[in-house]
Amino acid sequence: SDAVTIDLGENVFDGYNIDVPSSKLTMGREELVGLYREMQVVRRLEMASDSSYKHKLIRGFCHLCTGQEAVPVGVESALTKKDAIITAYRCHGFTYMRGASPFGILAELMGRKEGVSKGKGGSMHMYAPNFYGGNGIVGAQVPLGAGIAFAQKYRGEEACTVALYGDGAANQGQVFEAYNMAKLWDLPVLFVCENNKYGMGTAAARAAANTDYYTRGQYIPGIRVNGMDVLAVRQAIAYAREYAISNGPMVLEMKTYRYGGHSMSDPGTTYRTREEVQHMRSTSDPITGYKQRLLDNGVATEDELKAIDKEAKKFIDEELARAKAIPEPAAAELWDDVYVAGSDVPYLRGRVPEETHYYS
Amino acid sequence: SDAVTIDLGENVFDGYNIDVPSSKLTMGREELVGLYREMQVVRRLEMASDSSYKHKLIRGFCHLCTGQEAVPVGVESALTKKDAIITAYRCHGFTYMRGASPFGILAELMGRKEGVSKGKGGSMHMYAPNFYGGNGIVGAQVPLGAGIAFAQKYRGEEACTVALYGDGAANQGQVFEAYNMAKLWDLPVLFVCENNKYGMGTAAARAAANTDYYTRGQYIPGIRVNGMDVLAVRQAIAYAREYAISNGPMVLEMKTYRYGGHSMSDPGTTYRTREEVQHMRSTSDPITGYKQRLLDNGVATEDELKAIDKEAKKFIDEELARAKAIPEPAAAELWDDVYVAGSDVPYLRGRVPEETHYYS
Amino acid sequence: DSITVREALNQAIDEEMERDESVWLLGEEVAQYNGAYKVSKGLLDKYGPKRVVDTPITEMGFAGIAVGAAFHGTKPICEFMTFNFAMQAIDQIVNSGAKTNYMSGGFTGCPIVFRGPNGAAAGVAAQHSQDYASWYGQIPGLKVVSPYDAEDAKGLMKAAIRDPNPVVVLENELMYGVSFPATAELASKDFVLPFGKAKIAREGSDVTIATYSRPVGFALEAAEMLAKEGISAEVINLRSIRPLDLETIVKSVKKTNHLLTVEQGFPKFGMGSEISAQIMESEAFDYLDAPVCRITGADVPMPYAQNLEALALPDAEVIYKQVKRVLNVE
Amino acid sequence: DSITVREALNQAIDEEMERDESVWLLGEEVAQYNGAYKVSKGLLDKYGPKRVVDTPITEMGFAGIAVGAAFHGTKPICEFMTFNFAMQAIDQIVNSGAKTNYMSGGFTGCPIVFRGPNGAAAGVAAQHSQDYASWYGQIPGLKVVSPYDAEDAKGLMKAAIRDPNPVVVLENELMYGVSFPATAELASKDFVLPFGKAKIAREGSDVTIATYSRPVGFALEAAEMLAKEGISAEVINLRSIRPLDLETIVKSVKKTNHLLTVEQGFPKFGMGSEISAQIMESEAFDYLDAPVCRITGADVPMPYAQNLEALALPDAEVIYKQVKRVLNVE
Ligand SMILES: Cc1ncc(C[n+]2csc(CCOP(=O)(O)OP(=O)(O)O)c2C)c(N)n1
Ligand SMILES: Cc1ncc(C[n+]2csc(CCOP(=O)(O)OP(=O)(O)O)c2C)c(N)n1
Ligand SMILES: [Mg+2]
Ligand SMILES: [Mg+2]
Repeated sequence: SDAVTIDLGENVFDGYNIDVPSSKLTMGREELVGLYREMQVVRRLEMASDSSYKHKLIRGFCHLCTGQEAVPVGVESALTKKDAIITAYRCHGFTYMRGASPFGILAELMGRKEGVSKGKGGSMHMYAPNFYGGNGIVGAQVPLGAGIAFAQKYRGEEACTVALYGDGAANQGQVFEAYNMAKLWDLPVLFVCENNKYGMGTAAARAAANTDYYTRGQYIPGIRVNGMDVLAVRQAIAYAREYAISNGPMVLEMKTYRYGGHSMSDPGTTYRTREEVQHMRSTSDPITGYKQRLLDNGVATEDELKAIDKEAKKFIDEELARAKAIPEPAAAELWDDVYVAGSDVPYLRGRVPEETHYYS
Repeated sequence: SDAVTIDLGENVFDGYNIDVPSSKLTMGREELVGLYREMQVVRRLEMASDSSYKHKLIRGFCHLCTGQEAVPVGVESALTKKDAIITAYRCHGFTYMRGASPFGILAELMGRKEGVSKGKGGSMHMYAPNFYGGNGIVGAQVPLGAGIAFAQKYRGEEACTVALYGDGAANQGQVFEAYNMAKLWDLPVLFVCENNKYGMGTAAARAAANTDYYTRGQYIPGIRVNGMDVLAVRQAIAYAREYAISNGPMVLEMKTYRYGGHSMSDPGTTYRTREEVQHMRSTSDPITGYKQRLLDNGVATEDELKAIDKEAKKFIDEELARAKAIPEPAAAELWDDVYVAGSDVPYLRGRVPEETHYYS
Repeated sequence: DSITVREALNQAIDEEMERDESVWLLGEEVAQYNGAYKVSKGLLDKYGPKRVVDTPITEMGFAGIAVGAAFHGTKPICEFMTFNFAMQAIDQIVNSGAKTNYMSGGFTGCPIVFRGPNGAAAGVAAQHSQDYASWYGQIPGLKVVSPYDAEDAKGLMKAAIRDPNPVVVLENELMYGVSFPATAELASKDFVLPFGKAKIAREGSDVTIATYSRPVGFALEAAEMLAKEGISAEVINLRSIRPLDLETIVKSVKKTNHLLTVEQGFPKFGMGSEISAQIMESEAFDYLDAPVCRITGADVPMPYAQNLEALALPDAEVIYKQVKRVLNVE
Repeated sequence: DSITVREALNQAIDEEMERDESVWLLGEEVAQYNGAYKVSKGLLDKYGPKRVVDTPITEMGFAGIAVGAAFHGTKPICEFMTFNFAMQAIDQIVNSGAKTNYMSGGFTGCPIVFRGPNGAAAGVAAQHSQDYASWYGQIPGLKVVSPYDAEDAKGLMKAAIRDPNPVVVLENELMYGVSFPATAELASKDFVLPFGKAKIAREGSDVTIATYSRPVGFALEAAEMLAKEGISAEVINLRSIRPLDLETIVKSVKKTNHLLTVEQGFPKFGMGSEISAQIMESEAFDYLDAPVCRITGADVPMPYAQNLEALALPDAEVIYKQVKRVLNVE
């Protein structure tokens, strides 16, 4: 048959007040290879963002997830399209996994009219069906995610929401407020902390008195996951999803790492050593590691995977070329979407009275 | 000798990641009787507030601590004047214990010029040396308290700060933010939750997924205290104070009860039964219980204590009479204290341009 | 027959919850306690705990939850016990609530109502007395209304709930218990007032007084006093802070040639400032026989003492006197 | 010789920390990282971790801690990485910081500085671009300043630190790297600018442009362009938002008979609105040959796309054109 059973190995999960998921999982070959492809696409997408930024095609803040690809890919692979996701500004990978095209994402990054947010959001504010951004205020997305879960329950959907936040964000008070209400009301929400060891230039332990993020729900069970292993992420989220839909919230910690700086303006080397980054790259890379696993388990051959690599590169190159070719939004779009179309106010003022825009 | 050793009995403390204080304590007779006197004064003060409110001498929000007297009295008795206290709006007892006169407190409640805040603060905003209010925004006083502790440490004071908050306030995110920084920076702060079972009309368990407030620092040790026992409060705070000054924060929960409504406009009977209130009064009253203890331990006689009761009543009656007799603030005081005197702005606008006030 | 502002708000919420399953209410004490100020009385009984939800005292968190729930196909009514406490949640209101539709190029809407008492009550001092009309009124993406009477309360609340955008409804605690005529029109389940339309609360020809919320009553009182002296004041109840109905003010000023604004908030960057500036930019400018005069709260934190508080807040007397000053009478 | 705004701020903080042991700095990334925008560069090395304190990302909490520490005999400088994030902490700034001295009848003072970049940077979209000058400027108990150049930065920052009241310093990220002449006066350890005094950045006789922060530069540019066409514009750098130096504007208007205001914030309830209203109430009113004209950011959340962002923010060109429109030239 097509199904392969894979042993994730030991210590891939730690549980807090709950049993950990099984370390064995069975998946179809195609699906297994698909995860590889998606991680490559996400990485290539971030590489394209990086170079476009350096070519000044992208402005402002731009936060890449290079190194963390296993999280968006693993999370998505465990969800249905009815489930929802919300995250912070480091959102390109999630936006893509939720169904946006690299073209739409790159166009958004370049502030073009066919960007996923029509060029109005930029790197930090991207959306897709049941993907609620792309949020710029650290921590604010966590209650928002609990609210989406509230609505899922309210509407009787058999679905959960994954609310992602960083190790830095985990200290925000509103995260604890969200934990509390989610537990009181049994909301189907997974609080997922992407612990990449740093919040900007601050090492986790300098910002948090408790760096076991999976225990921080206190009265909410938690699981710590090797976030550099896409299958571990998938397995944990699948397990937690079931739990959340019938029981309520869970807190998950994904141990991961970002290779680049916090954003494009941060070299990322003043608060950690180059060796540390190099070490993570060589020992824990989610793509390399997964490649080896596929080879070891006979799921794919080196050549097949190389072909995928190439294909991913080509795909992103083409998407980037297309994105570069489209124009900026029309000037009139400045006025769209301040209010939902059809419920606009009579007029809005521009920079000078003469620029006042009248809605029909 | 004058010293009496008292056994607080069993189950008066529960510890979380820390040993509980000894249940035996030794104190001088005079001091023991003093605590009784103070609790009586605080109760009489609140009774005077209650009746003055009903006579429309006091306006707006007014939150009484009747039933909770053991907390302000016990806390103060374990501190030095160099230690600091901050609390929420239910602050009359603390204001008095920190050294303000009932006259000043009652005058403030009636909005008179010799009130402790010159009539500008009212019931919720009273201050005294090393007492930082009387704060109206639920939870906001908790980081403020951690900040006072920060300053104590910064200035090299051998002192701690007691930051009090209710069971309702305990859910506020900024409380968790304060816990975290206090622990990271080893601030000498005691986070003291006065768990009186309700936040306004909401029973603790309806608002909190974890009602063991003394455990909610998670990585901070905690102690639960019978907050209806003034000696238990004293013992716990004395113990915690030592700990805090050398080690950093502690979380304490004082189990207590308010007899009255949340504020003067709340009858306090829609969300709890009259029986519950009556039961607490008859089984757990801090004053009655303490009276019995003094009698049982031969610290004072029934007559002595009755004399104190009378004296307390008389004292408050006189203070109230004096407070009633003073006038409102002068109209010109409207403009004082917006800025620190001597650093004022040139002028401030009144309700109409003609009322603009010019600072010399 | 009469109806209080509280009843009008309650009716509006009740009718809209009945009409639309996706409408729900959350906030501190809104359910079992029937509302701190009883605005939500009876709603828990009628709609159950799924749709009337008591929250812990965690404004930022529950405002965020409400906004998230609005993103995903429900229409929350988020009560703040007062808007002073919403200051803890203002980031969620502004950055998550008001801006997401725009940032997403229209992909993610946020149909939500933030409501509660705003501005000064009586004797509650500085932390409980702020008027946030101008702060919210400044934010593109929000609509902001502030009812005065029962008609406003019902019509604006219903409009707010039906609107697909985030709407801030700034009520006034001291108005909750005030009664107004209960007309048949008002009783209708479709009594909805439009955004951005002010109401001429009293017609007049000598001077225009533009105001909102509780001071509309003071202005009407003042107009009554002035009428006795032969001065005819037109009182405009603005109702809507954003969008603002400048047209109605302009039209009135063209007739009266005099304008005063009244609000209880701090004087700077307030409604009066904005109206004055807009009038100066408008055609009404040439019709003014005197500068626009702003009547506001005093520029001090709200004091507790009754006499000081009175000096910090405009009332009918202050308006009456100021109108005469502006008209140069006596 | 030249000095950047960043260096000027750094110098001001450094000198004041040297001068007064009770001054300390806290915020996200202020210590080990030397500041997200490097304003605090070198201070950790010089003053150590006791006085330069990295905080977790918990704005409400650390602002509260800072205010508490200000109550108890220290003088914190509380950096917000940007003022957009301070919206999470605004309750602590306003309700605890600004109001306590008044509520306590002068018993509990709060000498603190809240500082950080305010308003729009480049390409950072709606949640990172708000201008809070009018919100803070509305609050009695706060003083609010907004520097333009290195001189302002140093002089106002030092004034803020020395002041016994809570002071909000609204900086601008895009100005940090801009260089200005390094005069001997500026180098002095006692170079302190007074609150509430605007500066005539350029003298002129035909029109007055009143502005603050980065747009001062745009106004100067516009004035240069106008000068070439024989139009003499006076540019006022307001410096202080609260108190506001109306006198200097009035004096200028009496001379030029024309006033434009420029800001990058939302148009409603902004600096322009307030100035326009105050001018209307002042003696300058009679000297105006045209209505006060407000140039502002557009009334939309800040869009990301470069072309749209440009349409949302005034620059020299917009000012130049508007001045001519106001003067009715061409
Ligand atoms: C409320 C708030 N404070 C500060 C910032 C600035 N900021 C943006 S990202 C960031 C670090 C967040 O770190 P973490 O949560 O660990 O996420 P990561 O960047 O590592 O993915 C900071 C401080 C912000 N955007 N919002
Ligand atoms: C931020 C904020 N939200 C709401 C309120 C209104 N409020 C005042 S007291 C209170 C209940 C607080 O309960 P708890 O913390 O248990 O203290 P207790 O009154 O029992 O002493 C509420 C909801 C407020 N003052 N501040
Ligand atoms: Mg991180
Ligand atoms: Mg309580």
